[in-house]
Amino acid sequence: MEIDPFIFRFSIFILSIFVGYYVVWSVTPSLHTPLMSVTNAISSVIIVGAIIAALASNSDKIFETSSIFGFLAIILAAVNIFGGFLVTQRMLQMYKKKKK
Amino acid sequence: MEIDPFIFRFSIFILSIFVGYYVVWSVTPSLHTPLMSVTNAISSVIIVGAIIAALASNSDKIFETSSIFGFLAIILAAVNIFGGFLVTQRMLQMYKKKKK
Amino acid sequence: MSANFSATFYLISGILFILALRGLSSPETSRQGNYFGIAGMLIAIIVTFLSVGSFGSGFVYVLIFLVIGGSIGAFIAFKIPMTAMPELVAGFHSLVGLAAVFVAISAFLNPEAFSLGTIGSIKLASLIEMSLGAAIGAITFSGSIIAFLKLRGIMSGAPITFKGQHLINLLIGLTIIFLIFYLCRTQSSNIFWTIVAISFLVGVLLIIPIGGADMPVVISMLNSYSGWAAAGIGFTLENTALIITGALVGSSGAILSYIMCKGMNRSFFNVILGGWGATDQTSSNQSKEQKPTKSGNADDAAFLMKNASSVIIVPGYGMAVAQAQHALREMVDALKKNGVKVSYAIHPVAGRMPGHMNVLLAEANVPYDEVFELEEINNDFANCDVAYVIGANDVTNPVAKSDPQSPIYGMPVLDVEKSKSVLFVKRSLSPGYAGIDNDLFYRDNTLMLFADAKKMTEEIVKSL
Amino acid sequence: MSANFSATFYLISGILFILALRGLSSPETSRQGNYFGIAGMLIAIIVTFLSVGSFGSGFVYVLIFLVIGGSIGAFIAFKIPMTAMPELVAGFHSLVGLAAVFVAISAFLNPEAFSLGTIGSIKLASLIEMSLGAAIGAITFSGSIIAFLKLRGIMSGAPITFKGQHLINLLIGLTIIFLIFYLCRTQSSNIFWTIVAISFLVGVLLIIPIGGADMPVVISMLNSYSGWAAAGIGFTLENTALIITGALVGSSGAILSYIMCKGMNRSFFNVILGGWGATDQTSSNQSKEQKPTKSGNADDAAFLMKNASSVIIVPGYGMAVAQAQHALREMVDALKKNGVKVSYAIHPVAGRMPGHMNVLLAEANVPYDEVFELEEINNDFANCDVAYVIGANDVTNPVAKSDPQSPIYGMPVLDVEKSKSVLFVKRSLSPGYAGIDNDLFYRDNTLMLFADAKKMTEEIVKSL
Ligand SMILES: NC(=O)c1ccc[n+]([C@@H]2O[C@H](COP(=O)([O-])OP(=O)(O)OC[C@H]3O[C@@H](n4cnc5c(N)ncnc54)[C@H](OP(=O)(O)O)[C@@H]3O)[C@@H](O)[C@H]2O)c1
Ligand SMILES: NC(=O)c1ccc[n+]([C@@H]2O[C@H](COP(=O)([O-])OP(=O)(O)OC[C@H]3O[C@@H](n4cnc5c(N)ncnc54)[C@H](OP(=O)(O)O)[C@@H]3O)[C@@H](O)[C@H]2O)c1
Repeated sequence: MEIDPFIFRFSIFILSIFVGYYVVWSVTPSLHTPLMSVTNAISSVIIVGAIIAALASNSDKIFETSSIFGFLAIILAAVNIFGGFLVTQRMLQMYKKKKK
Repeated sequence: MEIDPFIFRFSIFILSIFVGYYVVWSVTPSLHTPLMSVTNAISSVIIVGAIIAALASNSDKIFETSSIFGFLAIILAAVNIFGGFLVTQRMLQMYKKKKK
Repeated sequence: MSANFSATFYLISGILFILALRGLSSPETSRQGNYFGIAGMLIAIIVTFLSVGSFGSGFVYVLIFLVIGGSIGAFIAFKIPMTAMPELVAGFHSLVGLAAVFVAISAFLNPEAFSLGTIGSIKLASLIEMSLGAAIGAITFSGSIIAFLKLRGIMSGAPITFKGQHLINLLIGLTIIFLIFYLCRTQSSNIFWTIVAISFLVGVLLIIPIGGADMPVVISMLNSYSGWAAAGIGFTLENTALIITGALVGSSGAILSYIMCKGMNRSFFNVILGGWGATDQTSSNQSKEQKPTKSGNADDAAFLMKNASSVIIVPGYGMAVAQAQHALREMVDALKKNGVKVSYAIHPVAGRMPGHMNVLLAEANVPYDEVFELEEINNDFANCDVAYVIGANDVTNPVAKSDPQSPIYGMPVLDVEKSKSVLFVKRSLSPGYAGIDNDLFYRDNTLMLFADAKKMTEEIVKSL
Repeated sequence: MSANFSATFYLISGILFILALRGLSSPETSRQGNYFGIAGMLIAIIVTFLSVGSFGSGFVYVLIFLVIGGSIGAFIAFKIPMTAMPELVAGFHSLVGLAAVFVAISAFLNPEAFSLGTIGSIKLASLIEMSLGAAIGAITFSGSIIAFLKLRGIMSGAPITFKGQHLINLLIGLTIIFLIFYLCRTQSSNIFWTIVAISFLVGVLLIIPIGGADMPVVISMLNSYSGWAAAGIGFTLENTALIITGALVGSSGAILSYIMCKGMNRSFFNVILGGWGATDQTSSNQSKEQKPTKSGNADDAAFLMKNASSVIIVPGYGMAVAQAQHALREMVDALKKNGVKVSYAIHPVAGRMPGHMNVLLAEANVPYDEVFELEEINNDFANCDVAYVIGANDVTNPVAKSDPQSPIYGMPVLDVEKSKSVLFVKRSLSPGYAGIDNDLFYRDNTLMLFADAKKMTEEIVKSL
């Protein structure tokens, strides 16, 4: 009577789509540009895969073909994470200053 | 490395709360009364537990203490299911007739 | 049937319930939403049958009981007048609570059936979930019964208070927690039964001090609680449909309570601890100091409205009591024939439950593009000739805007006083739900029409 | 670290991402939302470190590369001018795509690390997910690069079309599907590399026929795709955070594309198949038949506005091009000192990306209670003395209301023509994004101010 974890993950996926749908529609139109940059930033959570790839070499060598791709992916994702969150922060900061 | 199914269920629970929050706020105020009756109807999905309880007697007897409670719960839940959905339907029907 | 298969279908049924609520975001999609809900329920029931898998005589009995319960439910659903919705919801609600108690009892008596262990050695987590489920279910049951009785008028709506009430409730609450703890250690069935019994008592004690008029908030709160209880039982039964539904119902009840409390500008605790209800009687006596009012009859009202170019109707609880919605619709039709522009203004907490007025107007076939919410229409009173206030009181009370001492201060109200003249249809000068006097009755541009809302409206129709 | 532990934290990080988007529902909560996002990312990274659990020299390199990438990102984030947001998003976007490709490649080369089987016998489901992830990632990468180049002006914005384009794309698409199928049978690495290579090509081919101005829709679409790809990789890695995030990003991109298409009253397919972009050039020539216009200079404009009692500013893409937002703010300040009531009207698709104008005005410190959306302000034009249209064109074009033949027919537009006089600041009579002539230029109550938006605005400030 064990349930396949895939079904749970699928449930999570479906519910997340509902949440995404509602949460994005509730974003005020004037913040649509920050929305684009912040979704860009959070989509770099793919770095999780990159770290696993980088640290899991079969041999003793740190750099082998597969892990090099991991390290490259880390750089790319890191650019996005820092760039995305910081540029969003910069934009949102401007929305703050206006209130006076 | 097996993940406890409870964690998945908990994830589903949390995401459902988000979905519930958004989906209920998006209900138009003029339909708040049907909302009350329909949530009442769907909460009788507890009938699932009632059916299991009614059909799972240990002995050959169909009616023993535990299953009797199950059967009683079935009646109560059934009143709710039919009553809840039908009264909601009746109300919503009225919202339709208006459009002319 | 495999566990994967049923898990998938329980997920589908949960999703269908979500879609059912989603449909209510507009009247057009709402009926489709209800069908989704029905489909979700059907799927959940069928899948449960298939996964239990025994189609013997027990199965036949299940069907029989389903049909019995279903017929009763259907009968009630068709017979109930729309004005009785608040008590209907309360009544139905008590049934869900009792069903939850019964399922918990059954699980306690026969844990193997739910794979929760064996009698005398039920899994700890399940035992906690099950006793909590039973307790919350029992509170929901007896609380809803009291709410039902108060709303139905079988029991007096007046709050029943005695000294040390809150202390006693607190003590009983602690006792329940202690007993659950003890139950986990001993697995004794006596303790389990005691928990159930005491919980029934708590439900009664919690609700009797709350005034009859506060019942809608209470119902919504109990609704929310029962949702969380259902989710808890969903964890015990490892059932996705129950978990999703529980969370939906839990959110829904909480949000509706919040909306009601905000609409009344009161805190939730204030309602639950019996704040306002208790002052109902006294203040209604205080307000009886005689100030001059202008009162009129149906002919005056008909004359005023016939010659108006725009009229705004403000319905309130009194319209529901008098069942005046059909007469009102006739009156509006007559006015429209005379070329008068008529619209309806609905305050978020007019009546006794959220959306109460909307359902009644819908029943009387009022097109919903003539019905406006507070924010949409409040500015229009200034340009309107006559405001016809039928059975509403608190939702028009300007004291909410002017007097910080008033219990309803800060609650948004309809600015009826801004219209050229105001007609108030009510039976007396007695206050409404909040128990406070309404300054508008004594204004120059107000004409009081003392009568039952339905009778007065019918007379106006005749005079038109 | 146990699987349960990390699963719990990945859930938390997913929830934090939800809260990050939720924060954007109002400017007040938006910064807090961003912190939630950062916290979610931090948790995801730390939990991954802990669950891999090897803190050797590899770990040090990971940190080094993180810092390198982070510094580059931070540098870009601080240096980029706000007007370059569209291309920045496109550029960042290509990086996410490429990162997804790299992760997929790495998983293919070293499946054990992800427990997906061994080289040559990777689990079927994983193989499909991984090759789809790589393909979508590659398309995202090269597509975003083209979008970036077009937006940046490095590559001509003109659509590059050739005969049989759609057919070729279709064939290549089918080839990829066939190759994935073949890969599943043979597990050959050559085929995997071929898939990746062809996908890069597809990204280029798909985007070059789309006009530069349509890039925002394309970016949003690619954003959505990459979300679904991330969710797919989430299933492969059995990672809740990735699944939740993928669904969020997927929804977000899809909804924004939808909003943009609806704002332009075009279908999504019309955009993707290069509908409008292709007609840009031709129609701009057609419209050059000389009709009389009234044109003025800065002094005329200053005079008009100084003597107005209310002015509505309508910014558009030209303001972004000219970076005129700061000058505009100065102008408005000067007007306000003269007692003129000024507000800003923002069309949902003014500029080149959703919310584009809002960010620019925010940058120039315009208080957001002076900025109104189309529905809020459209009725106010009738009571307004001067509409100052700065670099906007299509969003004011009345042809959308009158001519069913027009490509923008049905798109909601700002009713600037209803104001007493209209000032149009643009460099020429050439059309905007939609490539159609604007009838307003030739109206009696229109005064054209031919100049760069920034220069003109600065001159007006001087004259005030
Ligand atoms: N809607 C909700 O969700 C909700 C929930 C909880 C509490 N509440 C509260 O309920 C109140 C609703 O305000 P409201 O203005 O609708 O009602 P109200 O303030 O309670 O006033 C109702 C009025 O109707 C009159 N009335 C009663 N029966 C009548 C009849 N047969 N014919 C004519 N008039 C009749 C009563 O005056 P007479 O006795 O003189 O006739 C009374 O003053 C608010 O205070 C709100 O906070 C609402
Ligand atoms: N916002 C979005 O999400 C989005 C996405 C995709 C597409 N679009 C489309 O973009 C268009 C936006 O409309 P819009 O009214 O903002 O812009 P527009 O219709 O594209 O017009 C922009 C105008 O600005 C003028 N301009 C350019 N540079 C200038 C400068 N330096 N100084 C002064 N004027 C300058 C141009 O005329 P001159 O060359 O004569 O100066 C041009 O007519 C809509 O058609 C919309 O459908 C928007």
